[in-house]
Amino acid sequence: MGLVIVLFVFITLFNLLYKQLLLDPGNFFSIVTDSMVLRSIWLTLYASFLATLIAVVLGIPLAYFMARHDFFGKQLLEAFIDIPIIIPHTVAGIALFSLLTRKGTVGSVFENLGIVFQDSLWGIVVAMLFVSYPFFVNAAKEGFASVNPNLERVARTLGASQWRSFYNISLPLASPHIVSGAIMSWARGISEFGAVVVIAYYPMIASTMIFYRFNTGGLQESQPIAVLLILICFLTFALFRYFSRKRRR
Amino acid sequence: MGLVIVLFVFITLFNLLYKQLLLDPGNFFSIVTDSMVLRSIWLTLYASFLATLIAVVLGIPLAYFMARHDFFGKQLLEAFIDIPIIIPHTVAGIALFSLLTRKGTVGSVFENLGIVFQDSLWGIVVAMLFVSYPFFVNAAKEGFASVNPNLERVARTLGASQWRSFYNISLPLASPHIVSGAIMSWARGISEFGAVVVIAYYPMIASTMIFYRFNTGGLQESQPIAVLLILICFLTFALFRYFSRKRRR
Amino acid sequence: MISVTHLNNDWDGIFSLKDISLDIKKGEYFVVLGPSGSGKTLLLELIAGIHIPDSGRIDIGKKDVTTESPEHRNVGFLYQDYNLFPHYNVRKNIEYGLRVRKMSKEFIDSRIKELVDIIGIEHLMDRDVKTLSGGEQQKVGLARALAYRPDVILLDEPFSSLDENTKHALIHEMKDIHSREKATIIHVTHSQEESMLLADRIGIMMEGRIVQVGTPEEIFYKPTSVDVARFVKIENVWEARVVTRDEEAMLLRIGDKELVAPPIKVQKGSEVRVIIRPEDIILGHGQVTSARNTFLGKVVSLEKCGFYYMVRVDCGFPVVAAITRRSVDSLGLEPGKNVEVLFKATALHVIEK
Amino acid sequence: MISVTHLNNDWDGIFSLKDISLDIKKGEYFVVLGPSGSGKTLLLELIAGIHIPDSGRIDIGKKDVTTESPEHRNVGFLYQDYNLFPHYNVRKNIEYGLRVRKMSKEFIDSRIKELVDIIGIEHLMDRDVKTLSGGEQQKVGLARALAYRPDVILLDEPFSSLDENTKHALIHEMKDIHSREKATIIHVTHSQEESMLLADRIGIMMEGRIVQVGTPEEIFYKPTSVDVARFVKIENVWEARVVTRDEEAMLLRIGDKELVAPPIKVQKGSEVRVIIRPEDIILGHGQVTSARNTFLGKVVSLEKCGFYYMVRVDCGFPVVAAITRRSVDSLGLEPGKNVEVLFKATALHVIEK
Repeated sequence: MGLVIVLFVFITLFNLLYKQLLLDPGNFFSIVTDSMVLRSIWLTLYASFLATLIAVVLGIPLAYFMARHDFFGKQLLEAFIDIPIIIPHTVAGIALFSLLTRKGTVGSVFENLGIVFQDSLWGIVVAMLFVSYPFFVNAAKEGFASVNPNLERVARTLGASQWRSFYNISLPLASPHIVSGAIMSWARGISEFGAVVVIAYYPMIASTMIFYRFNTGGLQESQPIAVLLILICFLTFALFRYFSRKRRR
Repeated sequence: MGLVIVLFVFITLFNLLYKQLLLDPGNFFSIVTDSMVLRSIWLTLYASFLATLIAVVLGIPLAYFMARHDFFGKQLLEAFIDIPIIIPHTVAGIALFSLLTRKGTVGSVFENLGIVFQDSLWGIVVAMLFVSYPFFVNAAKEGFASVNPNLERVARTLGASQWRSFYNISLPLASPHIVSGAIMSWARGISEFGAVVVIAYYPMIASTMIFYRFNTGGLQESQPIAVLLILICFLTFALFRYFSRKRRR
Repeated sequence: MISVTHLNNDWDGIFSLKDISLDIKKGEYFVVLGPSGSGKTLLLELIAGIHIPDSGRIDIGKKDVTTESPEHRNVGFLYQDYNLFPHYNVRKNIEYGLRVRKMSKEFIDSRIKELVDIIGIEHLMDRDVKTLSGGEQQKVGLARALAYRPDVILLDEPFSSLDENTKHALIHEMKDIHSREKATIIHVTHSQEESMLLADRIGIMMEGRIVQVGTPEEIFYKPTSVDVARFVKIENVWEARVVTRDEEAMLLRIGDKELVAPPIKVQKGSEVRVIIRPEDIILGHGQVTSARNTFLGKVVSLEKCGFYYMVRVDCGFPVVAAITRRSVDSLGLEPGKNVEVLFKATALHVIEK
Repeated sequence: MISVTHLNNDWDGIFSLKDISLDIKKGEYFVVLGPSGSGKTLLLELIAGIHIPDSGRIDIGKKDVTTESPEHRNVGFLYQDYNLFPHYNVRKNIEYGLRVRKMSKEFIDSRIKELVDIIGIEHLMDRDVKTLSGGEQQKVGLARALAYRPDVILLDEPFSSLDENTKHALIHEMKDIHSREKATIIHVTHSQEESMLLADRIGIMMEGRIVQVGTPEEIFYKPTSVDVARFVKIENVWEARVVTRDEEAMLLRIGDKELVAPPIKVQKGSEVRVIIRPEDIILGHGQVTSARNTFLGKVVSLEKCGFYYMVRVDCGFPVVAAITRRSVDSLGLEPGKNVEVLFKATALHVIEK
């Protein structure tokens, strides 16, 4: 019975891939080789990569600290980290735009530094970071939590400093979770539309491009881009599954 | 260092709430009492509830089966269940629209049954179901997996049938996971924009309403709705945290 | 009562059971004793119906239940970690089997009262199971399995998660509960101590096979193979040759020594193995004794082992004797000293090679 | 070598240590013996520096390390589940402490070779630690902790996750390794057997306090309190009154019976407790003996306990004697029969009430 739902996903995607790749490959290739489309896809992958990089650098210390310590307000902090998952995407966009618009308090500070968010790469990166970092932090936290703290304690008694025991023991043992969290966060960034479209309609990321083409040219023009994105996502996802499986062993 | 990111979320949301609720409450109340806005919010909550209901009914048997059995192709099935999480939202919208449009194979079958997806409640529900059910199935699966199968075996030796041991033992013990999975799935439905907007721009759900107001009236008209939605999400989220905490105990 | 016939099961190639046949009598306390990984839990799960065997047959009462589902077998199962239902209190756990069977309220109450008295858990009845200690959990699990008077109770290492003192107390209670409830019990364990204290009969299980079945006396004093002897920690296993044999005794030769043993059915000249427990060997200095086998030896080593000493003596063949601290003191034993080694012919157990 | 002075620590109110003082000598094998939940692991973690005590002081060598971090204490720690680094092979695990200390390649190689010979794990060196059995893991964990010759090795229940046979083999190896490595060891356990076989000295820990420190002989034969006597399973604890007392002996009265015991410093007329191990009690029929304490009693019950019997005799006061199967047979003991109970005055241990 539950398979109905899986079948539904399968048919939905198969229907699209079949139509494009087998019934009308000519149209597919002409549209996906359009340089505007390719540029938007490249921008999406690149912006999401930057967002993930920031999430990894800022997230690892936070995840490690939260996995190892109990403190007053920890649950509140966990709640705060999860908030972006459940906030409607356009709401997140409005919130970010309100803060970072050139007229806003924070936005004007950044403008003086030469960084503009509205309709720019940085706006896209910030929107993607906002919606994707909880996925990274939670995965990394789970990774560190799965490492028995006694292993680090033993390393300490063996003569390793706190930093060294982290670097030799916890980090490598948590790395499958960290890598799969980073891929998840990257994929989440690629999939975002609502938050990005509010803060930066231009330059167009792939989701926006699909939406734009759908509104101007209907399915005919939007389906090929959708198919290309699905193929890219499958690739990322295969990577993700590979690391998840490794993690479970 | 990692707190930068949490601070960023906090400031983003606080900035928005502060502006609307304290600096300009008059505008806030006039806009959020607008009947179009209220109708769109009600529609969002209702459609997401329907999507969650379908996910629960179809998802519990699937989750239970997957938690209890190892079979050939299980990992492929798990991958299929997770796909909607990583597919870009507008892509999901395009895929669903291609399948369910009145001219499509499946869409025309449903049209004969009197069910139309394009620009209708059912389109919204299907889009929400597509993006939210993996959250439910994964949570429920984790819930069933956390119940020691020996408990059911003991119940069987004590004379309970397979169905009764499921109903007496596994279901109640997994229920905190199931409830929090359902809330998560509901919240995910509420937050969706990209998939819904492609298949059903009308009737407008809250995300679409915000996007529309943002494009026509700028921040002035979109911020109040965003604030209202944030407040609703916080409420759902508080519920979610409550059940998660209960689960951990 | 319970009979298992030519049972075979292969479980992921890790554990497997090979041609297991057993007959367990009504009211018997039967212990399956074997090292970990020998397939003991799997045997219980097959009897309970949690898995179905590849081949062979299982009868409970007079009914063939080989492919019957667990709820129709009327067995009670207690896993190693007891598996109480965590969302029920103690009373609801114990009542579960009776409620499922739709017994009347009166019957349930009177049966529970009776059980609770026997097992001594009246004070626990309204407790949350998460607050119970290991020993308390075990008692509640046992009560739950006994409640509906199953034809057989299956116990999977019931003492292995308890600390030493709790274990000893509960072993004695288990014996009492068994006799008061007149239950048929199959108990699997790797602990010789448990099997010795509890079993009416013991089946030794090694690598998926039952290699010997007998009373504790037979198992621990008369193992039928060297493997079993090793497992029950008999180090005195000597290779010998039969010199003469009549109705009453055999004369055996080990190296250049001769010893007298009870006769078994073998030819003169056959190779045999002689087995004797270290507790049955006496060390002394010129004592008057009825033992016909007396040898002079030299103490090789003394090893503390609990409150006793294991003394290794070389008398042409290696002998290990278990001696109390008192005897070690009064004989003044120490490595290098001479000592007399003696044992009764009847304490020897001879098996064919 | 290691000294712990007035250590106090409260750990979430669950485990707490109360005023612990201990002095452990260089090369000593010291066992902390106590029931589970008495705070033993916490004590080791305080010595290792994993937690900092609320008050008190810890010295290792001649250095006060009370608030020092673990990596500057030079201790070796082996947790109950060994905690080998799962992403390193056996060799890298063992080398870790030496590499962190930046020892030369030559030194590391020669030290590892030496250790591997002593512990007997040469064949394991290139194995993935996930493929090791429990016993093998324990050996590798021990080698890792010994590699850099720490001032003290801390062992937390090192045998509790092993099966019985592996355990016995490894206990003997542990003794050997201790003497060959000349290591100072603190070993915590709840097993009397381990402590008896391994300890130079034992500290009994109960509810966060060290209640008695002594040699195994002192602990098991001369407990200084009723609690310790109970813990080491001495049931013979009799309340008595001192009738007379001189340099050589005391005459004690239990009910209407009198017995002779070695003198302790108490007033005539004081209440005392008399303790004797069941192994030190002899049962007989009119034997000639040097025991000055002889009583006539009636057998109450016989209880099998391993290969021995615990015989309860009522001779006006309750006596438990541990007797071999041989003696039970030759005396024809059974409940209701009369028997003589005798024990040497020197086997009695008297403590003030």
